[in-house]
Amino acid sequence: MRKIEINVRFFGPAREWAGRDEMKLDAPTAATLGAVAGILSEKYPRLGQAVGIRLALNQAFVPLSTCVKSGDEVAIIPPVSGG
Amino acid sequence: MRKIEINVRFFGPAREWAGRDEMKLDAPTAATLGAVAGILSEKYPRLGQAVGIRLALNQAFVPLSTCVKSGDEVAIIPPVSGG
Amino acid sequence: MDKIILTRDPLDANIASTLHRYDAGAVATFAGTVRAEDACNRQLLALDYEAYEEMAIAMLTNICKRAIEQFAVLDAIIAHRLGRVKLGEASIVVAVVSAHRVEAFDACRWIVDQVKTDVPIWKKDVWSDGSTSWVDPS
Amino acid sequence: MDKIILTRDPLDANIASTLHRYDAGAVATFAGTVRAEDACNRQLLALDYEAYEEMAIAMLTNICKRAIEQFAVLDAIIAHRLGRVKLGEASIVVAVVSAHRVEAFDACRWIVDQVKTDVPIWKKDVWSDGSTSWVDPS
Repeated sequence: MRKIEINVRFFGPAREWAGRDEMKLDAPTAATLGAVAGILSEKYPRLGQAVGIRLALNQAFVPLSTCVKSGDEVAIIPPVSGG
Repeated sequence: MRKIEINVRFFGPAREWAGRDEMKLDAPTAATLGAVAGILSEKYPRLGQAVGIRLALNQAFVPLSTCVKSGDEVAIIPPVSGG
Repeated sequence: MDKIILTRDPLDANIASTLHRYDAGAVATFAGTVRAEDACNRQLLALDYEAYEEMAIAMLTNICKRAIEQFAVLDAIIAHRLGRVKLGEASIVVAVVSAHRVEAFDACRWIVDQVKTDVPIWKKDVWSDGSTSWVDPS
Repeated sequence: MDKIILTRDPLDANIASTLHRYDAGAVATFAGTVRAEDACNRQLLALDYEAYEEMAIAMLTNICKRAIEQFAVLDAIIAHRLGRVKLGEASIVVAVVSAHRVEAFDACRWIVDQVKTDVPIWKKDVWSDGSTSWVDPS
């Protein structure tokens, strides 16, 4: 089975839950954003337990059913606290 | 009949209606603020025709039935337009 | 630093910096500026402000005090300009500091409304053809 | 002058001066400042801010644009600080200019609310005992 490689970035508390700022992640071809969320939740249990996390794809919020492709940037967005 | 002397000040458009900034005015002893308004309206017809004028006595808005005494300051306050 | 300012000098838009407090989380500031206007082939150049100064200061002081009480804010400052105020310049600056933002906005807005409707200050339009006219507050 | 600012330098509270326009009659400005807090015998010293910068700038730009359209104001500017922001310093400054005051206040308040609820920026409390903790946005 062919794979794609995406870039994952972790922000705010998610950086600490994952123990990193960013990573390359292998995913199955035609994986959805939701599937990526599943892979990351398993890989980082603390991230899997967090409430209110959103995933951004290439700096935009999109449906979890959106397919990701090689080179895409997926960002883990915990509840924001700016201002 | 004894008289009292009060100081009258005109502000904003009232300065132009009266043609002056201030004046000394003789009034009957125990005249009310309302009576002063009457005297001034007769003396300055344009002032008498103006809408929304208030009178302040010694820098405060008080009932027109308040008695004035010698040395009091009566101010003619047309509708304000600050800000 | 005085909390009530009536002055013929240009106003400091950053007046809130004089209210620096460590218990403040929010600062709302309003500036009213002289806006360009055209009427009958003449342009507005400036506004001329005058006040019943002693009474205006007493009333502004009272508005400030009531705002602090009613909105439970930490502090407030009101500055109003007198004399000629040119296009683009500020005629009024109000700043409110509070713990949180909602009260700061509410109190700032209330103060501006009070000043405009109640305080003995008057303004006159100064037009490019040399004429002047009292501003109708209605 | 940029209308959207994300910076590690101290913010200019008088940011509205960069929006100088002759058709403006009102300028509403909000500054959010780091407020003293005590918890369990430790004091708050500062907040550490971080952002998903590229996305934050895109979202702030969009918020600015929507505010101008929805509230029919003339212009708006949003500045947010990143990195360590000490007690009393501003973490956010928003300024809106408009013809009249009501829209300026409404748009300014709306922008601040949007930034706080939607833009990918996070802050961490920095305490006097050396500990830090992410701020719970709820």
